[in-house]
Amino acid sequence: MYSIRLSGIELRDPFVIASGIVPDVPEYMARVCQEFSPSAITTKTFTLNPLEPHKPPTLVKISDGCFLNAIGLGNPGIKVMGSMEVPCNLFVSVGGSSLEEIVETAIIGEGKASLIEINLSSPNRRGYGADTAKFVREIVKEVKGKVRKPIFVKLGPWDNVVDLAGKALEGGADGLTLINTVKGMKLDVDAGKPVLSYGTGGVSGRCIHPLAVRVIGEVYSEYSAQIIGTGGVFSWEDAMELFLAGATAVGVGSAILERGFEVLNELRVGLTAFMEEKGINLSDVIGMAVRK
Amino acid sequence: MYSIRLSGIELRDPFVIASGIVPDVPEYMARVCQEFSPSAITTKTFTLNPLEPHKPPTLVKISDGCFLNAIGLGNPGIKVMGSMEVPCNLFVSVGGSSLEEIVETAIIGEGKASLIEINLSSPNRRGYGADTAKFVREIVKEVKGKVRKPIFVKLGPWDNVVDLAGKALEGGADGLTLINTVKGMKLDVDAGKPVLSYGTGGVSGRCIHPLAVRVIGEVYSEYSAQIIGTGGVFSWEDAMELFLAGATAVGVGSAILERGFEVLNELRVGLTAFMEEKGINLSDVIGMAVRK
Amino acid sequence: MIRSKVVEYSEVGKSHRIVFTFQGRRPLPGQFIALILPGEKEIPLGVTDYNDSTIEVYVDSPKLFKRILSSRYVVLEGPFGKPIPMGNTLGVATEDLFHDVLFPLREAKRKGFEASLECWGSCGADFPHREGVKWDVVVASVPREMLDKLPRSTMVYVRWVNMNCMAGVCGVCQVNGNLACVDGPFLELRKIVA
Amino acid sequence: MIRSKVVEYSEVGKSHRIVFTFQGRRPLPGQFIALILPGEKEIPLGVTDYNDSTIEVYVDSPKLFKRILSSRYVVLEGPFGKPIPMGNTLGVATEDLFHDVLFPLREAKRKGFEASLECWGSCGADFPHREGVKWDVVVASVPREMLDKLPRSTMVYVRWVNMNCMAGVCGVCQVNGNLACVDGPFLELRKIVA
Repeated sequence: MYSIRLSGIELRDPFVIASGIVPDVPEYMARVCQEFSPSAITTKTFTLNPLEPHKPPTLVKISDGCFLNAIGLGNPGIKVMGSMEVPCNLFVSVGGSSLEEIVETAIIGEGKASLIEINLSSPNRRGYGADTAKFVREIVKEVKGKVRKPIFVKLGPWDNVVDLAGKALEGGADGLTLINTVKGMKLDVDAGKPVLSYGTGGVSGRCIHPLAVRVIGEVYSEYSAQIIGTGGVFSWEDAMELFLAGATAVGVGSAILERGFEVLNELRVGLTAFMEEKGINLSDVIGMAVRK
Repeated sequence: MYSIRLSGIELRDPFVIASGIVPDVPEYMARVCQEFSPSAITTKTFTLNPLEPHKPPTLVKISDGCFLNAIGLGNPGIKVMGSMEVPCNLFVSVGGSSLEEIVETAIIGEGKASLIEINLSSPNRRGYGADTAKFVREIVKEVKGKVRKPIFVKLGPWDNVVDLAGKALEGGADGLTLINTVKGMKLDVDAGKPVLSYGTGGVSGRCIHPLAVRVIGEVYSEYSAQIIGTGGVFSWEDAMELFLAGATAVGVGSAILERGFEVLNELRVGLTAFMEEKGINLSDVIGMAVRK
Repeated sequence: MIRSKVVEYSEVGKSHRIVFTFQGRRPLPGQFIALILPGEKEIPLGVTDYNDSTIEVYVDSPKLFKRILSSRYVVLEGPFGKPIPMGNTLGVATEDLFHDVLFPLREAKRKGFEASLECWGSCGADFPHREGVKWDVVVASVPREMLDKLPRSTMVYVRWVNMNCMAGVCGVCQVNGNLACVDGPFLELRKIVA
Repeated sequence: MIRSKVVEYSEVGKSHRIVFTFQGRRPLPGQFIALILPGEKEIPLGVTDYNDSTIEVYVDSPKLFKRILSSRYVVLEGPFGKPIPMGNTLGVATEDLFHDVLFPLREAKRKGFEASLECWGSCGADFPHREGVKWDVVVASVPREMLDKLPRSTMVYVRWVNMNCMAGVCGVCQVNGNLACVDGPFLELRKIVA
């Protein structure tokens, strides 16, 4: 009833783990797969070569259900994926500071991936993420030419996101992941300086949920594209809002930080109960609230 | 110790009431002045002619300390100000759908104003607010040519806000009010449609505070302009973050909706205690966290 | 937004009494809540009682009552408005509106004060009380045209203004410069007829 | 971010015991918190007790202790990590590390279980207990090179990994595929030496 097809990939339920949550420790990822059966794990974003994370503090909770992080895409480089055996769908998140790097990373990442998610929207490292989004059409086109797995592009809640989503789709993207974190800052009033060592960070969680609903709604109503909706999903109701706005699948991130992977099951149970009571399928509701 | 000068206006404390909170009912405004002594009330945004607010629901609480509203600049027209006798500083917020309308509204509004705040950033009415921001330099220049009171421009947390702030200052603005609400949407999962009649709305309150800190910090570090900081100030610590980021005064909005005008006094008491303990003046901390 | 479910309901005269779950701030006597019909409207509802995360209201419209019963949940907002002071409390109401004064009377009793309902007609509740009590608070809900029959110090439930935009930011709930949705819904009679 | 103030402090051996206010989720035995030095670093601190919104920790570094005492408040995060199971609990620790096992032992006692501290050296606390108890849980904090002296089922406080990026998202707290900052800081010995 609530299994979905995301760009040809069968997912037993619509809840995937968003990027940046499960660290790239293969045994740990495997255990998450076995214990919590996520329909997919989106990996942390890999770059071609190892990238040091920013210095701590890199992650703080700023209010109920809201986090601020600036890990800065720190990762051991995509090549570690070669030896990674993880018994569930992997959505491999890739990034880089140039078109060439992203393409090469995607090619290597494809091996273990069910889907490639190109992260063009991290606000937390200059030259990467958000700074590369303006080349989205070219990047997607190049990656599509070299990689056969479905390509999703993760964009931020920017003023031109509908525009960029259109360019991603023109370039051949199979879908979009919306939204990345919102650039914010937390200051310590005693020290008189930022709490995170990087200064600014990305706000995630409850604080950005209404923004995610709006952005997904705008993009879906324009293109009816396949969307992995991410942004502050803590309850099945939050997820349902993203489905109604146009998401086909939903990524869960901050809720896992706050409550653990068990939240996945709460979401499944809640969503199932609602759909059974209403007598509907998930496909009936996708985009329903914004369809023109 | 914490009285401030905002563009030549003496304010006994740095906490002003943000726009959109106190309705344009003169007797009520007068009572708020007498009972709570705000250093200034920013009026709801006036346009030249009356504007019907959107149909209800126009305002809902979406999570702890966060609201979503789409009043849509509904107001009885600036002319009602003529008979308004309010015994405290009024920051008169003006808007419109054209340069001419805004100028004319500002001219009429000047009579009772200590300061004119041009609202170019409401996300809640097409053709007004955010849609007029691209003409910010011209608008400010025209208004400055006709009005002698200080002119502040209220901008939203957009990707080009530093740019637009620069244009406002080039046009002659005396300062900036940052930030307006963030465009979001809340859906009802049972009805499958938006909760607000307008569909989308502006998110205010706690949810947008880290965004306000970041935007104020970016604008201040670029121009060292005078800034009225608004966005999710519920406690003196929240306010202090805005001061550290560069705000000279702080607007309080959602906190009043949630806790009443009494919150103004809590803010004053908390801030005073902190500054006394630290042995500092407010002017020592403004922009401290972002000064280059 | 508070998602609430119906816990209990009954017919009382021409009105319907509904008890909802209420995971919100505890309302105090004199306050009201709003029922949100998504994308359609908001409807102010006086609170007639509160007990352990359930809230009691009266719904006069049969159509609205039916709609509430057929919904999986309703969306409530609030509480809004200003609590009335506690003390020996006299309620005055016509028979269709007596529910507006129930919460102040009930809470007064629970707090050990005297309470009485002076009903203009036949109301669905009564409160035993000592004779010769001095009333600290008089609350009333009567049609607007009957206001002249009330003592000047009465706190009157202002039913005839538009309570939309509950927190008062639109100013539509104004009555002689008072905001019925912020300072009310019970406003002193002298403020209303001033 | 939890802004906390020092409520009480004392010297215990070479370490310092500090009690902070703690307006956060109640920590359970086996969990830890992080002290955030804004823009500088984060420092994991085992929780040694919790009582009515105050949290007790031990700070070994004299420099850090001094800095904490001279601050208006400190910023704490957490609790993080996985609570250990409750039952009759034996703690094993060297004298400098005994505080790592205090909370499990104290909470076991409070819940009516037996608890005992086997101290390798001279520790700053002791727990009276019946003879011949069957221990359900053995928790230990000892230097890494002494691990081979512990039974395989012992849950060991993993002190030698980088606990930064507390929620585990960076993966730096990894020990043989286990995340000490998520599944720990007490990890079963067999997982550590595997």
